[in-house]
Amino acid sequence: MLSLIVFLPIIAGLIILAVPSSQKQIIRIVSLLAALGQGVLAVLIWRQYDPTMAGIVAASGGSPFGSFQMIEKIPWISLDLGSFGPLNIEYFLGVDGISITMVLLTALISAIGVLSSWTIQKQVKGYFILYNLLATAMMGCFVALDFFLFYVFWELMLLPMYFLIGIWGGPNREYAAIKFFLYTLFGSVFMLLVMIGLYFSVIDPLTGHHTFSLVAMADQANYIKGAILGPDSVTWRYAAFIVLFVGFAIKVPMFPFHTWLPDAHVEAPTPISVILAGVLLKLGTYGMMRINFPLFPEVFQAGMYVIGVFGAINIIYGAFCALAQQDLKKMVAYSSISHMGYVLLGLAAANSEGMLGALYQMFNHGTITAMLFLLVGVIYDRAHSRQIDKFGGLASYMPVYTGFVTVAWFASLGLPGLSGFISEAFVFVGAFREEVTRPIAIVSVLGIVFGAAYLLWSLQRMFLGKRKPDALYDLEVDAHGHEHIHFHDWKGKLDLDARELTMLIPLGIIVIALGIYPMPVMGLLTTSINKLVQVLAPVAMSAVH
Amino acid sequence: MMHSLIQLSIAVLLLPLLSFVVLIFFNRRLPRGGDFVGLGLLGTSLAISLYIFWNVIVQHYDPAFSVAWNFTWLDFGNVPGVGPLQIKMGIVIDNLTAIMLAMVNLISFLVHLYSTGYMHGEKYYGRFFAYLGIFTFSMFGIVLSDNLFSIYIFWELVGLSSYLLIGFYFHKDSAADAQKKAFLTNRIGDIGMWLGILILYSQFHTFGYQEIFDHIKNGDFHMSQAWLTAAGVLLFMGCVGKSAQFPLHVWLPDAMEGPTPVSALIHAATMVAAGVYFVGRIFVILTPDALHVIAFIGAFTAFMAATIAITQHDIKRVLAYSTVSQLGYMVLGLGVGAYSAALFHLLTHAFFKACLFLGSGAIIHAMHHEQDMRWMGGLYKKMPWTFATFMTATLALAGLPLTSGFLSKDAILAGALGFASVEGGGIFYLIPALGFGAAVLTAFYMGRQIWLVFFGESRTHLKPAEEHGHDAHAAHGHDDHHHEVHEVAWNMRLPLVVLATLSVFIVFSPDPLDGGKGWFMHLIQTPATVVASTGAAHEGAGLHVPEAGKLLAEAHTDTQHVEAAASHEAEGHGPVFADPRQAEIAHMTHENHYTAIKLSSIMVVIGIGMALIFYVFRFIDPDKTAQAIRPLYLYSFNKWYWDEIYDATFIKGSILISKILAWFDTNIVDGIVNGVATIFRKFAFANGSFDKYVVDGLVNFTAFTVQTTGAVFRKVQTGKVQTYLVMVVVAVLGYFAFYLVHLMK
Amino acid sequence: MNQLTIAIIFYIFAAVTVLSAAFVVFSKNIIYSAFSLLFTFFGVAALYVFLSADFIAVTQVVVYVGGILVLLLFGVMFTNTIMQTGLKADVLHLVPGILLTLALIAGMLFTFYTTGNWMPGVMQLNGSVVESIGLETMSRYMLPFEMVSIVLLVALLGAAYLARYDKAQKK
Amino acid sequence: MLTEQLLSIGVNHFLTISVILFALGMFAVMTRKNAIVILMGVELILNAANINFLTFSKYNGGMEGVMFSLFVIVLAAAEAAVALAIVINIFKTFKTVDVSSVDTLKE
Repeated sequence: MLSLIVFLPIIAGLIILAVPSSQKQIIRIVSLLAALGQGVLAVLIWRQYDPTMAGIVAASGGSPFGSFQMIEKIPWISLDLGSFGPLNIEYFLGVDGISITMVLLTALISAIGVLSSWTIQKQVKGYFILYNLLATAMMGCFVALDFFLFYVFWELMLLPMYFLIGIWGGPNREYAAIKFFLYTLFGSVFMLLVMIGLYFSVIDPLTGHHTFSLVAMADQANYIKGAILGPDSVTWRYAAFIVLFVGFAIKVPMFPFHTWLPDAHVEAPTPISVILAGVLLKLGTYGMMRINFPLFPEVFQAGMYVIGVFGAINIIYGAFCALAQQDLKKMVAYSSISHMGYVLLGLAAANSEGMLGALYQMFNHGTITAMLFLLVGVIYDRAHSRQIDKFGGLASYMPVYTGFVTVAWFASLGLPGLSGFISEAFVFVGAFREEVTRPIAIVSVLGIVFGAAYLLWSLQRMFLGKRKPDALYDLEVDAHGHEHIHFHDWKGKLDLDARELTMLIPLGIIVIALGIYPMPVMGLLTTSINKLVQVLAPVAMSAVH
Repeated sequence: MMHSLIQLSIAVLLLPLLSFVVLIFFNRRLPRGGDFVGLGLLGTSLAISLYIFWNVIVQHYDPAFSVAWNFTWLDFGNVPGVGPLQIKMGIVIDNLTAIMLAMVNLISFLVHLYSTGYMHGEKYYGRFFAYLGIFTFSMFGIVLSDNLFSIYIFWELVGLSSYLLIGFYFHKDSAADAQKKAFLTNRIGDIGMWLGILILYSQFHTFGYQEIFDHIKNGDFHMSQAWLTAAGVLLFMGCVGKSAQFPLHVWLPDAMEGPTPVSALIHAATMVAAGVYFVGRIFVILTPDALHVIAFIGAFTAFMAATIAITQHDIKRVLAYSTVSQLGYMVLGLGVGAYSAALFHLLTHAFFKACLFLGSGAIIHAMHHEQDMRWMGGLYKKMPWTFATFMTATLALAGLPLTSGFLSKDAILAGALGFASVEGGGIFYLIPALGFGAAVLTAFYMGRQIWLVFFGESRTHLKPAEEHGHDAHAAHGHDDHHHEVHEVAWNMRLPLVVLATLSVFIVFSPDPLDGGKGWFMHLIQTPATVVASTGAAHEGAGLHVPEAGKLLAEAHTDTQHVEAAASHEAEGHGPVFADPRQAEIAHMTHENHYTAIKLSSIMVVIGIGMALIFYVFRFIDPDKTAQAIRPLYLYSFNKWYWDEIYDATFIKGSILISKILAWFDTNIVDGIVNGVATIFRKFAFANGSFDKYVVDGLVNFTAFTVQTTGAVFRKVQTGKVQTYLVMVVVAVLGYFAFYLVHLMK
Repeated sequence: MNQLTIAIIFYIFAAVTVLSAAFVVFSKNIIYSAFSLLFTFFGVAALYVFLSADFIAVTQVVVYVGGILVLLLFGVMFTNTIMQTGLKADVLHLVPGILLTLALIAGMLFTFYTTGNWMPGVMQLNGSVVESIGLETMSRYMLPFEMVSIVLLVALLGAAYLARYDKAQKK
Repeated sequence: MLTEQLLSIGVNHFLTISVILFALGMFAVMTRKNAIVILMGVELILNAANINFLTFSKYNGGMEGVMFSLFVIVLAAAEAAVALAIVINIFKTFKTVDVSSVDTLKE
């Protein structure tokens, strides 16, 4: 099942490979079918999933795979390295509460991405092959339970992203692509080192050999005394944690390592921006929750405060930078930096509310930001520019579009009744509950105001008021005194057309529904999160009272 | 099993939402923009909430009445360190809820009715009713919700609907600015409120009022008392934002950019009062320190706003500032512990202020969107209905006897006096002083307004031509030629009449001088505080408790007090409080009741007298006076320059910071990155081939990081198989060397 | 034949092999290296005989000398720019190359001799292996044998295809 | 003793020769520009490998080495054919057989 959902896009990619590149429509439809198939499978998995099983670590006594579900575990590579002993890497998939939400998100966003790729005209075949490769890699990352496998998917994701930005991107695409590539590779190189270090310090209780299995790694009992990352080599464990954290933080992206994001977003085509913000950023925080924190809980407890501080910096700093942007897409990019800061803050709290808020925020940020980028794409298609000051008064002429923008913008600024609010709220609830992170939470609350500030300001400048004198669209008044506008060389429908609506409406519904009643998603999380909190932070339990 | 009232209240809650959903999607397809949908649904819910009112208030006439219901909204499972954790949402219906529900629903319905006339011919006519729908829904939510989380949700939702409605004429830049300003200012208040909620949650892991109160009562609050005070003040910040208290009052006057019915509904009667309602809800957890803060802010706001109101020209701005001032009264009332008085004022004010706004709307409508009072005048014979109702409401606002306003305002002032005397005078007498000062000013500016608008001769022709019609907005159907000013149609007149009737004393109390005899004061009684005001935690208490005791002592000595106390019981002025401080205040309030009546009546008379002197008999020419005290005049006319100050500091400041940070981001942070990249290039140039230099740079970079010699690696980058082969051989040799060394050992 | 003569013959062939191989590698003229490669192959074939793998030796002579070498010579003739291109590559010059090679030889020999002395096993191949090769080919190594034949076929076809006279280029 | 060693032809002798052959072939492949010489180097290397195979199979008994060397020879033939074809194509395209000048892939 999981293998199917992971490799379905690849299969589609192979089919596309066989399709002559002139048959653009067929290619598109094939990949759309693959994406929809993924969606269906995701829903099936969701239905089969039993939210009462925790996952995270090996269930004490119970199944050796930990209480993960839909396990697929077969030996993949096993070599005899002579004096090093056998190297056995497993093809090990499984889901728990943390990954299943991400699986749902990924399936959703991939489908949306395919739809929004419909307008790509340049080298359609190559584009969709790469796109499907990317889809597989993302899905794989979220279900892989073997560190090596995870790493493979992680790297596999890098390649198509590089080309998708570097070939189908905007004017400055090579720069952006290289930057993205360098940054992420930089992170993953260290991840590789840590991975090997972990391999040699963990013994799988089942086989008695070294293992890459994350489930085994997440259980501190399996670490060998005196091994490089064994329980007693404190220094190395700290180093490993930090290095690993940086590796993931680059993907998040966390404050000092965030500069690839705006460039990548500004240059990337709309669907890729959607994927990037919708799913790829989540991989960073997901990696932290799945690998970084559970494997080094004691280091994490020591580092909670620092992580929280970085989260706060992300929130405030991102909001301020967004406030200053003239390019709408860049503003949205910075806004997602700010929003990922909430995730970091929630993780730093290391209690159920915070973690739950963080994970829920990951999901919501996925949907909301996807919406934001789609909407930015819509206006960019029409005006071929994203300069906020070059519009004004659009609300009078594109009411439907304005409606969606309003929903998305308000969701993003955390308006109650829309999903963004609940996650942010519980991030704060969690962060405030801990003495450690309380001051950080108090500071970060400012982010709410500035978030509202830049969003409302851009909303006003683009949609409210009157047409700016140097606006990018022409205004004409017909005989009846009705005003009409049209963009230069835009032949399509002025307001949202059917394709754009089919992309936006589902997202909008999800955003609103999850804002009103979040249990459908939260219910999946709670058990796993509580378990994770137990693994992570015994201190969290003593912190209250 | 749900109580039938609960089911009904849920219906009341959801009907406006339904109206919103229907109208927002179908307003273009429905005839008349679907206003009948809004009206119909609101009418239904009005009927229901009146039934609830009847049931709660009239049938069980019981101060302690309360029905509650809740359901599990979020289930966090078994949270480590907390145990099973669930977030509940729920509804609580008590007297206050029932009254608020009826009030909000009534005014909302009247405004719907009124808008069918006022907004007629607007381009987004249907959308207007949709917005009214969602506003009403969220307002009901605030009134009904039984926990801090849901009230926060609806709190922000009313913010949203206010945002939408202020910006209803979004093509006007002023409106767009105003709506943004309103939302952001409220947001600032809200984060304070949110932090307050967090403080309480972090202790009790629940949002429900009742649980929190019980926990505090049982002394489960494990942080220092200062945190509790902070929680109180922070929660009050929410009210500061919503109810436009100083320092966040600046948004309300600008909010008058919205259509007048909106100003009446949201920015006079209901939403702005929500802040007061909320503070009332959490009244019991407020520590004396927190109450002092609240009292001072309220008093200051009341006074400041009144001083601003006396010099404004725009008819709606005058009313806006008077609203701020009146809200200040209510907050003051809460601060001084005159809980029921404050909420009483909330109710009465809602009616007469809504009446005033709708009246001013009628005038503006009739004057074709002329809002400047300088160009009005002599309307009383042209618009008799409007005049009559406006007059009644004005008197109520000014607080003349026989009006509802008198009862409530007097109760508040009495409370203020009592409070001051209990707190031991000194600085605390400032509060009633400011209160009375505001009373004078209120009477004055209302008198001024009445005169400028209704009396004298019409001054429309005086209006300078270039300003002419400059307020009229393009989307509105009316052209700006002057027709004859005429009385408005029935659908706009009826609300005025209803509201005016509700501003008469008899509705609330049989005794025109004492609201305490009325049903309201009986049903809404000051709840006993749950925080221990004595003890080390609250140093202020340490001071005043002894003298409170002394007061009690002498009070008991004089016999006249005893029957006072008896009558006090008889009149049902609430229980005798366990908490000495509250008991004292309640007692002294009663003592000061008649003083307050006398004083406030005098003040009102003074105020109206001044108005007459200035504007009616023209003993003193207002303009000359203005010239004489120009700096003061300007200071008041420019609203104490708050906007300018905020703009210079916060707005400009944050934009500046954002610019700096953006620069920092692109030049420093990114600069470092690019700097590293250029270092890569330096290595890479050695390899000759240009287009792959960054990649080579990366390879070299990794190579250098693993400390292999640069020279060999430059060779590597020739793309020749042979080179790689050489590398392999070298590596093999390396292995041999290693092996050799191995053997040596 | 006594041990001595065997030794002498062995050394002769060894010398032939090595020296000619060296000449192949070091000669400036590609024709010469091609021809001296011939001797190398012969020498190696002889060594095969010493290793009592007569069939292999024959195959060696037939395939290498008869096939590969001829191919090589054709290649040389065909790309008749022999004199023009200096043989030395710019990657690694002669001296470092030689040094590297010597180092390689030294390293490998060193390893050979230090990783234990190579005791001849109890039973050794003696006499001709032709028969056993036949048996093995038809029994154990059936599949590889077929595979190899297919590979060879494909390779030759591919070679022919690659090297065929291409009109498109001439135009 | 030494003479004894020298006279009794054993594993080491063959190994030594194969080593030398291998090294020479390696040298050719590493240093030569001319594709054909490189090919020759490859052949040398293959021969060296063969010698090893046969040596061990002789002194160890068993036919594996023999069979394998057989296959090696066949594959060598195939390889040579294809390689030469490629070289000729390269020559057709670039008018040279200098491998170091054939680096179009770089751009």
